[in-house]
Amino acid sequence: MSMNSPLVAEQATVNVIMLKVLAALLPAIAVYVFFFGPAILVSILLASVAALLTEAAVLHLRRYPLRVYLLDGSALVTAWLLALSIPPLAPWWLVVVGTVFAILVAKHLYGGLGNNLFNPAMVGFAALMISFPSHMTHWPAPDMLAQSHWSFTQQMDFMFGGEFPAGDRLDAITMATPLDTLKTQLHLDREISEIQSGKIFSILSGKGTEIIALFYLLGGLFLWQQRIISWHIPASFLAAMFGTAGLFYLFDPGHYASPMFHLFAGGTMLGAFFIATDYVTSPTTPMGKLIFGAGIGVSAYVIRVLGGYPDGVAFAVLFLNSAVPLIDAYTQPRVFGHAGKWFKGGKE
Amino acid sequence: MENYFLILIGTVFVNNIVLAKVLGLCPFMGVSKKLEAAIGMGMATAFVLTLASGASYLINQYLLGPDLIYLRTLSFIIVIASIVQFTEMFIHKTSPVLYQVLGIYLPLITTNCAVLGIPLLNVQENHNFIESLFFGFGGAIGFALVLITFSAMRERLEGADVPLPFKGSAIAMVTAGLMSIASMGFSGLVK
Amino acid sequence: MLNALLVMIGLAVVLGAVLGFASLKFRVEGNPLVEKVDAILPQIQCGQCGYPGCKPYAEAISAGNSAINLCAPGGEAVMLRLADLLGVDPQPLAADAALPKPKQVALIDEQTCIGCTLCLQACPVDAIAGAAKQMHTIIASECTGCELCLPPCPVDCITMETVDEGLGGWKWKYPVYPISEEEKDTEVTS
Amino acid sequence: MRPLFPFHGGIHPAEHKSPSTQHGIAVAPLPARLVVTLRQHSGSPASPVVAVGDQVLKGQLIGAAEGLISSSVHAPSSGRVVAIEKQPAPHVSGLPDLSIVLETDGEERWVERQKMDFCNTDPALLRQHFQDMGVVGLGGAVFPSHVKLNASGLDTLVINAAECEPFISCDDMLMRERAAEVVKGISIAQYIMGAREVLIGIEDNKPQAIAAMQAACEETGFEVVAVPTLYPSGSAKQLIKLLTGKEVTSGGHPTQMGIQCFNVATVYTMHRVINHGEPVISRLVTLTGNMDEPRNYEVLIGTPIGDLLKLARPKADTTGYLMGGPMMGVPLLDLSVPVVKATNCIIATSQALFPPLPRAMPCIRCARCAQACPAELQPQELFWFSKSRNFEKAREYKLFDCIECGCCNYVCPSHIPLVQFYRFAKSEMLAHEKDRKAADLARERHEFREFRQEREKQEKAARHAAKAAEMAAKAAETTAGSGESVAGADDAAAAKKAAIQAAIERAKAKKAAVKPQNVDDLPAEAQAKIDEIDLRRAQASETAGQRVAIQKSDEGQGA
Repeated sequence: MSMNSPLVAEQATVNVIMLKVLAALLPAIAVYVFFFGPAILVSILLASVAALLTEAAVLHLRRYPLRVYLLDGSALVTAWLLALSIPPLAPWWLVVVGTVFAILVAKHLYGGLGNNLFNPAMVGFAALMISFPSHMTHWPAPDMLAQSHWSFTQQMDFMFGGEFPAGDRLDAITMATPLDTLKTQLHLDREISEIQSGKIFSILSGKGTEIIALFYLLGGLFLWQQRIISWHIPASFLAAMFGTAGLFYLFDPGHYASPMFHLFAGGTMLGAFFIATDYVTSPTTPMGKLIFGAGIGVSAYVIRVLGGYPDGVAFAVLFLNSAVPLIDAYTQPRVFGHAGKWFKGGKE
Repeated sequence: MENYFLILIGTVFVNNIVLAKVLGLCPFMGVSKKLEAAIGMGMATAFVLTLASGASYLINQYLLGPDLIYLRTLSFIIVIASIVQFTEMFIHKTSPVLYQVLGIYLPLITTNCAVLGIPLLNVQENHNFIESLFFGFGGAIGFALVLITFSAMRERLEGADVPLPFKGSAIAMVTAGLMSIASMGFSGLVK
Repeated sequence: MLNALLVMIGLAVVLGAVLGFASLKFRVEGNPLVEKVDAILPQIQCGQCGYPGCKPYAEAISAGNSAINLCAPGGEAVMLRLADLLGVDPQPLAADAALPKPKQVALIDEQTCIGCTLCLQACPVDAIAGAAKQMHTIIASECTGCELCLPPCPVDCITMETVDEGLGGWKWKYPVYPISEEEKDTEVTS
Repeated sequence: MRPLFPFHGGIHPAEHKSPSTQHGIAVAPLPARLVVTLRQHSGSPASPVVAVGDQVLKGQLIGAAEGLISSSVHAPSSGRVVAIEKQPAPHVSGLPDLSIVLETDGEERWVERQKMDFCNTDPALLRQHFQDMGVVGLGGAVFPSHVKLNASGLDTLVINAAECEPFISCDDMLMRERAAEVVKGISIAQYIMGAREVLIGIEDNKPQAIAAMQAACEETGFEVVAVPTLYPSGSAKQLIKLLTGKEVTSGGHPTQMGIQCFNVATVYTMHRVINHGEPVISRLVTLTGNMDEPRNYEVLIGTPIGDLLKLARPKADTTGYLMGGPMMGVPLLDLSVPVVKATNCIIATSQALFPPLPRAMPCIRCARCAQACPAELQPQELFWFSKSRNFEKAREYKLFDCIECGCCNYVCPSHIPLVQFYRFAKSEMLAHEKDRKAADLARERHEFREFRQEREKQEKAARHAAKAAEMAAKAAETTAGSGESVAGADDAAAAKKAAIQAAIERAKAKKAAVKPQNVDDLPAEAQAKIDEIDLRRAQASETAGQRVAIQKSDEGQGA
């Protein structure tokens, strides 16, 4: 053992941090199961196994110690976030392809933990979104709204074999998400209030989904309380999303949904507390974090409302990921004993 | 006014010249190893592009007219080459290090397909003079923005534990691809 | 046809005039880059690069006439710094290039020296003191260790001695630590 | 209550201070051998002024300061000089350093001690006196105090008694037991620097020391300030910020803003020097950690640490020893190294006190280090650049403002040896700086040589021209005889060649004759020979120096 100082340290480790992140997701997953059935658990399991196997294969190729890196928990976080981002009844290979792509391309081509530039889960999601758009939009309806109820084995048959129960159609159990509904209906020149009277909508955003979002928020607060994430990114993300949505809402409430709806719809909460706060792919300076979060908030809103995709969080995160090194370079805080506020790109 | 704004947003984010149209990859890969060089290159290209789209519009409209369409590419190239030459002399005088760092890529702005592409697209889309300037400027800003963020990423990557076969240009290409995926989120935003 | 010719000629004249003006206005005297390159070179003045000294080599690099991997004493570090300054790809050092050596100074065996002054003439930094028919000595603090005085000596009385800098020359090593408990021998050396 | 100005970051590791404060300060017995290292302070090492075999008295000057940033060393006890040679030193490199070895006679005979009436002495003389008496900062940095005292009309004199590192308690005990003397020392520093205000910063985990100091400071106007226990409040810059709200500029001195900071143990030695005439020959050392009897001892400088440890009796399961605290201390690889002026604490380590750190993982950029950094740096970036040897970038991100306090290392969940990376990068950059200076010198000399050659060529040409003119004139006088002169020149050349050849032969013969002698060297004879060569070399380099001077003056004329 090296005797060079310092010889004492806090006992925190990387895998404890990662395990806490996973723990913070558990309540939301429980609620997810309550509203949408246990299929999501299978998705999560699939993604976890695929992520660990891919990681193990790469580590083996690079002759890195397997046990240490597999146990760090980072691959599991990626897997869980990806599984939670894609429709639970998607075919099994969709989850697997996305996870393998995320771990292989976005994480290990860059050198593994700590070296990647883009959030692996979101890279996997975006790749799936671009390659298999139709599979990515078949979201199941919440249990109370679905026209027919499939048993767990029926769901598994569908996920693994693509077989419907006799006489049933996919439409019977799926439904457009609130965001999607809003977008398509607005194109049909209907007013927001009229659309939101639809049965999928609820007080905040969508039935079921809003409760899950609430639990993501609670999980995020737990992480904040545990000092695993700082408040900067979630706060500026949500504030920017709220602000932008608010502006549009004030401008034309007939065609733009309320800011509260946007906070609890789609991937906003999951993105703000679990995805955008990924250490490796977010800025490290407080000012940088604020810029980063605000950038995601604005772009996510712009993409989900004005762009072509149903939700914008994933793309917004990736887009701002690419700006992280630049943001870091230009938001360096003042160093003790130096004049001036920030030094730009290393020069005063 | 809204039209100009849309052109600007469109060229910077949605139809980004590098990420969406995949033009101008030579300087994009070549001058992105250092942030400072990328900023210099971005500024030089922005200057050339804006000037070139304005000048080429004037030439196309008033000098060539409908009769001499076949001279379009030729005369555009001459104008671009002169502007590049001018920029090169200017940079050589004002910042010798930047001149050396940009090296061969500075005169190669001439053959940057983005620089010729934008004036030709201007003609194709029947932009008026102001629109042409905005289109050129927007394209240049888009190029510079992507180049600068990309170079900052590459600087970070220098310390990364990238597997040997992917070190250097390979991982840079992967990164450019992922940036392109990210920018696809904006598709459908304008036009 | 005539129109076309006129247009092209007109363009050429106007642009030519602009460029001509610019070339006068932005004329660059000398090459300020030489200084920057010269500052990187180790100034051993050994001539192993094939140029008569560090400055001529710097000039050749700045003019783009020479590879950046020729400086043997500077080794990889200097090559990388040059590559960084000039924004070019690093070039591997020649296979027969000497490995970086610890700092050395020449030492004259004063028993053997005949005072021929040949080494005085060879020394690029005037670090040898002495006069004709007197024994010479090396001013160690100014010797660059270039070895240029070795070949001219007719009696082979000059040897290279490695300098022991003691505590003053001690450096911290690159930290090496095991990346796992069970694999102590696999170590991250980046 | 004085307002405090907290510095950024900081950590609070377990203190472990109480074991060593259970008993009062004890005096360590006189060892048989004392090893006085000549490099006990930052700056250039002292040069020995005694010879092997000399008898020295306690407190006698044995190593004199060399230059401004240097300090003297004194014999810690009376006895005989037995060696002046390289001895193991408590340096992290484990490299030996030049030291004077004394054999004590047990009589403790003092040199004549001269007290001073400092109030009526010129501060400049006092500063000189401190250098001669070996007063250096005893907080750990051992910077010569006379340099730091060189300012006047100060606003604030900060006395650093924070003692923020875990385990160490020597300053605490000093203040508890010798508060009055410490205060006398403070008065001396205050007088020299003309300080308007004196603030004594003590961490609030030392209530007894605070009480003692407050009692001693009554009627002096000095203010004892209890500061929160937060490592590294004992770092001078951080303590100044904490007490005054002012930040010492990077690369600047606190005196530029009217502040100076001294360690409490340093001002105590100032008191001993002025009021007792005693040079710095002892200091308090905390012996603690995995020991049966942890305690503070007054120890003579030069006492071998191995001897000292016997007093505190390390336990059987001790894994190693550390000089200084666990955050910034130096591992002791060899227990024969002596106590030096920087030795404030010796810790015996064990598995229980210092559990092995979890394995290092890649940096995940969590930026906990940035939150803990008291210098407000971005340690994760500095690590990234140091790891990939990107030193230019590391410099841009202000690596040299890093105080190596280890806070980043302490909080890192990946347990990366961050400080080691910074030390590595700094030492590489300093070495590079040194190379660059050498290169600049070489460039200058090379350019001068080229200039000289050019000038000589011109002079030669001028001489030739003059000679040719003369010859032409001669030739005009006597047309015959020119052939003869050419032949004469040939003869001269041939003669010269022969002479060189003869010299070479002689040299070869001499070499052959000399060689065997060197092989079967008798030590005394060899020593004599080496001395002779050294002497000659010294003379030669002297002439060389003169030659350089001549060249320089030539250059002046040439330009």
